[in-house]
Amino acid sequence: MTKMNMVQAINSAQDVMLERDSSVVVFGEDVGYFGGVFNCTEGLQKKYGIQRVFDTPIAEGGIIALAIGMGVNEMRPVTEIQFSDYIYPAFDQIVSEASRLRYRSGGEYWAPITIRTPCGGGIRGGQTHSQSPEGIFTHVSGVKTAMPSNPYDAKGLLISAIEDDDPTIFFEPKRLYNGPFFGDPKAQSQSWDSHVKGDVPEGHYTVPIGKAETVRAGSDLTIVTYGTMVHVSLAAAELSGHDVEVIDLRTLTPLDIDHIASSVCRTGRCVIVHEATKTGGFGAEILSQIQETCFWKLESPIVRVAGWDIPYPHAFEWEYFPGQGRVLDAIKKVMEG
Amino acid sequence: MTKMNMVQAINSAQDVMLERDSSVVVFGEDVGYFGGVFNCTEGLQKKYGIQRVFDTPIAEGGIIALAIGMGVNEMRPVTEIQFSDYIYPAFDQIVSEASRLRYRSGGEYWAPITIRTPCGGGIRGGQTHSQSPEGIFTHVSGVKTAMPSNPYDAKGLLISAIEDDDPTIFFEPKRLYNGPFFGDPKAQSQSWDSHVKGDVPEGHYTVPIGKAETVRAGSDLTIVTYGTMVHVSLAAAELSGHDVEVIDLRTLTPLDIDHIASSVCRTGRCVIVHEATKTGGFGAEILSQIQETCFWKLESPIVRVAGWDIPYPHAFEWEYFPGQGRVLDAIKKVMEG
Amino acid sequence: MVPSSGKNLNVPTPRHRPGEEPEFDDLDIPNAGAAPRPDILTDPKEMFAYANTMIRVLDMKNKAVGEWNPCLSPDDLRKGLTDMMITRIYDDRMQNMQRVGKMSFYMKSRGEEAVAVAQAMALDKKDMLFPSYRQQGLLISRGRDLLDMMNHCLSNSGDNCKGRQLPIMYTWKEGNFFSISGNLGTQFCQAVGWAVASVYKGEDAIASTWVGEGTTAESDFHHGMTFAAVYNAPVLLNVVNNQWAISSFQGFAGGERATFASRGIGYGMPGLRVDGNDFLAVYAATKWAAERARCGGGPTMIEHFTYRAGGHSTSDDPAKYRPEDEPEVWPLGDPIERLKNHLIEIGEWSDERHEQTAKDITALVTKKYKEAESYGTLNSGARPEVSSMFEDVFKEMPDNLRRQRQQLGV
Amino acid sequence: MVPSSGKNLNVPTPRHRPGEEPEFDDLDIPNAGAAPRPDILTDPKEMFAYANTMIRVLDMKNKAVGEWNPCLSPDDLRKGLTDMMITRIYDDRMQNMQRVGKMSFYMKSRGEEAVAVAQAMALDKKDMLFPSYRQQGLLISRGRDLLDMMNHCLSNSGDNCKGRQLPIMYTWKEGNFFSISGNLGTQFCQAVGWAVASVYKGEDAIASTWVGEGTTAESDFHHGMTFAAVYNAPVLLNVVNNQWAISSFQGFAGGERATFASRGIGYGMPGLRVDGNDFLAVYAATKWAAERARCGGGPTMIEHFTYRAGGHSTSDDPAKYRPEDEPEVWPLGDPIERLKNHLIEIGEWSDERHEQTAKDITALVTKKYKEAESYGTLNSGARPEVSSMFEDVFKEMPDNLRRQRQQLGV
Ligand SMILES: Cc1ncc(C[n+]2csc(CCOP(=O)(O)OP(=O)(O)O)c2C)c(N)n1
Ligand SMILES: Cc1ncc(C[n+]2csc(CCOP(=O)(O)OP(=O)(O)O)c2C)c(N)n1
Ligand SMILES: [Mg+2]
Ligand SMILES: [Mg+2]
Repeated sequence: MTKMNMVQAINSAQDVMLERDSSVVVFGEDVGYFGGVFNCTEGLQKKYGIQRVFDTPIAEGGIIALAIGMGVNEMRPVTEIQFSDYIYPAFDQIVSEASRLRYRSGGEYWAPITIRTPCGGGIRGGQTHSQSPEGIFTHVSGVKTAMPSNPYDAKGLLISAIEDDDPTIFFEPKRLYNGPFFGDPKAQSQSWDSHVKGDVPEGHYTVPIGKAETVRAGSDLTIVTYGTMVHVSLAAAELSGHDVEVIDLRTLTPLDIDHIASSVCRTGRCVIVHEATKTGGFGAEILSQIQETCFWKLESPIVRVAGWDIPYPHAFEWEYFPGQGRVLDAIKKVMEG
Repeated sequence: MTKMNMVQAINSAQDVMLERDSSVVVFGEDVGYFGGVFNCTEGLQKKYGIQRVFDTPIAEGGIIALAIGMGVNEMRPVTEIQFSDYIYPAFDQIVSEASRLRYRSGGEYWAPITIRTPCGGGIRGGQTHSQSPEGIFTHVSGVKTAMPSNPYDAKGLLISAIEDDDPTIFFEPKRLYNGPFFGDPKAQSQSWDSHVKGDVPEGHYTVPIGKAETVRAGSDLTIVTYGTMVHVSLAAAELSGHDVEVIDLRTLTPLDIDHIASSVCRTGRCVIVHEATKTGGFGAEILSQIQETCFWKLESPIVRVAGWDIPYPHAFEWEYFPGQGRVLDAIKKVMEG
Repeated sequence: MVPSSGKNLNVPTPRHRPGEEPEFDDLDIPNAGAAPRPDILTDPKEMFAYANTMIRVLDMKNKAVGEWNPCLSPDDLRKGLTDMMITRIYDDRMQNMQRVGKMSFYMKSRGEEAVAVAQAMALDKKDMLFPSYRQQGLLISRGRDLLDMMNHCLSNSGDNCKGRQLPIMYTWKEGNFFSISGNLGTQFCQAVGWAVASVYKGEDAIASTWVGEGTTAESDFHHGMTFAAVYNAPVLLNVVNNQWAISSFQGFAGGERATFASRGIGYGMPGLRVDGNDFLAVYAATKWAAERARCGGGPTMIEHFTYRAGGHSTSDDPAKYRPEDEPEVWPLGDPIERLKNHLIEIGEWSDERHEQTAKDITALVTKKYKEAESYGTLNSGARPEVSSMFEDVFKEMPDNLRRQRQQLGV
Repeated sequence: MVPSSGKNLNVPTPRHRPGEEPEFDDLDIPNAGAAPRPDILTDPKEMFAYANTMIRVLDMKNKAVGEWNPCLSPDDLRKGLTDMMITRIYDDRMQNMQRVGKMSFYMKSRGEEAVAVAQAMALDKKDMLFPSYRQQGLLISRGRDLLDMMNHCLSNSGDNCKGRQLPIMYTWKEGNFFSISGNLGTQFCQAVGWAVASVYKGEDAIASTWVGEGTTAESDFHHGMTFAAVYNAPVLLNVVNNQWAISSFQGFAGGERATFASRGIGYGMPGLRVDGNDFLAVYAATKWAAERARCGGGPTMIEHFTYRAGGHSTSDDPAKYRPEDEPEVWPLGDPIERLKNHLIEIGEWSDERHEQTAKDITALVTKKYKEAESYGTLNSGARPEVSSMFEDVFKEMPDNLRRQRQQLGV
């Protein structure tokens, strides 16, 4: 066990896999010599050589196409899309190709690719360095989506994603890279050192894809959330005066609905929290499945807390960001409702 | 009033707008001399000249970029994406550009573009000529989405979209081009001639964006649906033995939640039907908003009827397609539940 | 805001439309044998001329001439001819079967058979193919059983794609033939990735990929060119310029201003422009590029100058947008006729043998088709298991799909 | 599956890395004045050479020489010089303000000022600009008030973008300056659309757009080139080859194999390669291309060969990936120094005047910045109205946004 922040954990996952499996290669814009704009691949080119960790042209569509072709030829590419706001040029390759290849070829071909991409706001990145586009991909059949909330899960999930024979988009909430974030930009920033999930094994281990985790037990109300909002929700839970259970999804699709449902059916109350814009976000799917499964146990309407239906505005980052206050309001509403 | 099928109605909307407004131009792959692979622009080049109705290179991303640039320069481009399965290469231009331009420029620039695109299955088109990707765009702030279910609405809505100063994606359920379709591929195919919504004024009129329509009144249960599924739902309603209300959304975003909620709060029961894959589809958003608004009036869980979470399989088109049987099952379940 | 009369937008217009007399008199067609054959590792900068000339081997007298003559054995020539004939007869049969409702859709490669067949022969079996939907000749040359191809087109119980794809969107892993995508061009840069992996693995196999000239406008074309250039990937990047993209002529992809082969120049790779209806020229250019790639010389772009003699697909009626007799006046002739005449010219073939071969192929295709129907057609007979439609979305079926399958009751 | 030792994947490597001695001795730099100036309507096919040479006007002795010499008046030259100086001093000031926390981010254009300033001067005010984030010189040359630029960068109550965009992502409709996108390259084909509309409307204005050399790999570059070629749009397609794209050198965009200017060839448009640090050369090439476009000659691609002398942005430390003194040894010098020396050489400027001008500009920038702060900074003082964050998503606010705004209580 070592203390790692999320950048180090993500770096370590790639390191472990490069070491274990010569079919693993790592590439993307600025990931080679430079080690990535967030340092997530720092040192890997030096350690494994320019053949295995390398820079690419600035063409997200080409990066994913290259990865698919390599995947078809028995390799296991790990790609980085520098910001998830820039994943859109690769949309066709992800949706029409990576996600459909196994199906359309009757199982003859597939591409076991991993797409790492930093997401989320809170770093003053403006509307094109803050987006959370996961809800666009959770609607796509054939691709898995994950978003860890801490170093331990990040490493274990990323190793699972790389080892998985299906394509996976691995969203990294960049606001958590250096420490947990509870939603208050003015508060003293924290490091992962003092966090239990900052303890990360140096070697190989996995966190399974498709399994949620209850990160706080409670009996009054269930918060279902993922990524940065896990910490915001935990902080709000603490302040709420209620016995709130918090579930960290970790994997979005396939969704661990059984885990969620068993909690909500028990508490009878639910708040769903994500940073992405509300309309059509993944929260709608979570809400729908809970409604379908737990309807008769629900004691009040499920409430979604999410980003507003607007681009992430640079000057109003904290008015956009669904912080503790908005989560607390929702808890109150659901408890009273 | 003339009898028009949906192709003619769509053609007529463009004709009317080309006639009225010299800033309107129509372009896309094969839309010029040929008149489009579904004939939706037939005769328009001949009538308005090669400068106003023309073919493009095969590059959906380029088509939308061209349209945005023209839109910024005071024109009102109407583009066709040949199949909505091929809209993905234009994803970045639609999401990052058309939808964000007015916002990011503080209102100084905008692009009043319309994107027409045939969607949906039931024509033996296989997985890349059958998709219903609207649920991907309904999550995007800054773009409007519409899907008519009949010639009258198609023409009126398309004129509204063209006249609208915001970008609009106009999904055309291609299975309805020639007649209403009730979900049974073996049944005698019908034409729009005998349908009341096949009566279409020849001149200018609008159907407002953002307004749903109740196409069947009922008191037992509300079906919320759009596109091809309106007809399938109506047929199922007829057979169900219950007094079912059917709402045709027509516009997806902005969603006419007030109209929907007032119905569901009255009936207390709801089924949501769409052809797109279920997980993360627009049905989840509709369900969520109804749950949020009508929770205390709901007498049983809302049920979603949708395509399975798989690509649209060529040989199993009708097993994939959410036909009357699946809608009836849902009605039964909701009535009993 | 009325358009001015003075300046007009340039909207490309093809040379003739229905009702007009088609002619190609001013097409600049270099003589067969005129182009020299450079060393396989020639610097791309010295090869600009190849992008603007046309590599041609078969001359007007049906002789093979010049440096590019690949000097194929009569047996190889006969195999090439026969495979092109199979491709055409197969295509015709399948199109007919679509017309009578046995399948949903079909696309022929009439007039372009030399591209796929000659290239398949010039490549090694281990080389990986990333085609578009109009290179069925690759399968035929590599010996795929027609029965399997038909089963796929019929989406029947024998379809290796399990009924999931449109007809002609073949997959054949055993033959190193990639899964055809319905989305134009997506395979172009994937082929580069495959080739890069081949180098990484220290293997000798190269990749070859194809797009139509219309598809060059898609981003994938640009990505394939860029990534192939940057990593010097061993890959053949083929553009089949058959003059048409559904109803749009090649001017809508930029073909009026420059040859497609000249696109290679800006990426620093050789661009060869080849008479695509000349089996020997296609073969020779492919050999050159393949050898170059295998020797570490990196990618080559090849423009095959040919003509789509049929409709775009069974959904299309070309008489709506081009003169019906345009195919007949196409000045580069028909690839099958030209190779046949060459074989006759060198005394290795005859009209009788040709007739007989055609008959034999027709009989074989008929027999195979009958057999295929016994596995079902789209609308009758056996199909893949319905439950299989939930498989292969992922390697292992997740719970939501298992539940949906149960809901469907299969 | 261990990589073989024999064949290695080609992964481009820059000429030097930190710790190595930078040198550019073998860079092929043609003499100033060497390139002839063709007629503005020359057939692109006759212009291949321009893509591989370099248009240069200012020679080693600070003289303007050759056919491309635009013969600008001393006043114009001084305006160019002054605007480049303003750009640089403004940049430095803003970068400093970012360093002390007054704004979130900044990007300088150091070393590349000639590109934007000379091009703005060579174009008409009515021409529409679709820049990347590194052409702030366009705004300065067109006379935008520095106060407005600063207000934008501070996201304060005076920001015309209402606090929605990162610093440097300017919008200025009045100055025909498009809204900068954070997504690389997206403006390239939009500019073509604008230009096409201009023709359609019968207007005389043309469009000009810019991307960095790294961005040429994006699909938008290809779309811009293709659509401009097909519709013969009156547009200037500029590639600013400043050698670096964050940490990746231009080899990762294909620059090791061919010049970026030569990309034009395959699309049938002229590709001009220009010494981007030579104000006069940039001006002259732009004038040529603009005149061509206005006369119906269609698009021109221009590669500006220059050097990004600073870091990529305030988030970047170039010392991590290139020798710290690489900028100093860049053989094409500094654009401001070169134009200054030319003006001195022709007796129209002096070191003293230069000093004084620099001082005046610094004072102006300081004054403007002080004024700007009175409108607020990112972290203190006035901001745009919070409620405005819900505006302009659509022209009219839909109900869902109205409700969300109410929920936020603004
Ligand atoms: C991304 C995408 N856009 C549009 C289409 C529809 N489409 C199918 S084939 C075709 C024409 C392609 O022409 P070309 O590339 O010249 O190939 P050819 O058919 O001539 O072999 C079009 C537009 C598609 N399949 N995919
Ligand atoms: C679509 C997209 N991908 C990635 C990025 C991240 N990014 C911002 S600037 C940059 C480098 C661009 O280099 P170049 O085009 O050479 O322009 P320069 O910065 O040198 O002016 C990258 C990769 C982005 N903004 N947009
Ligand atoms: Mg073609
Ligand atoms: Mg650069």
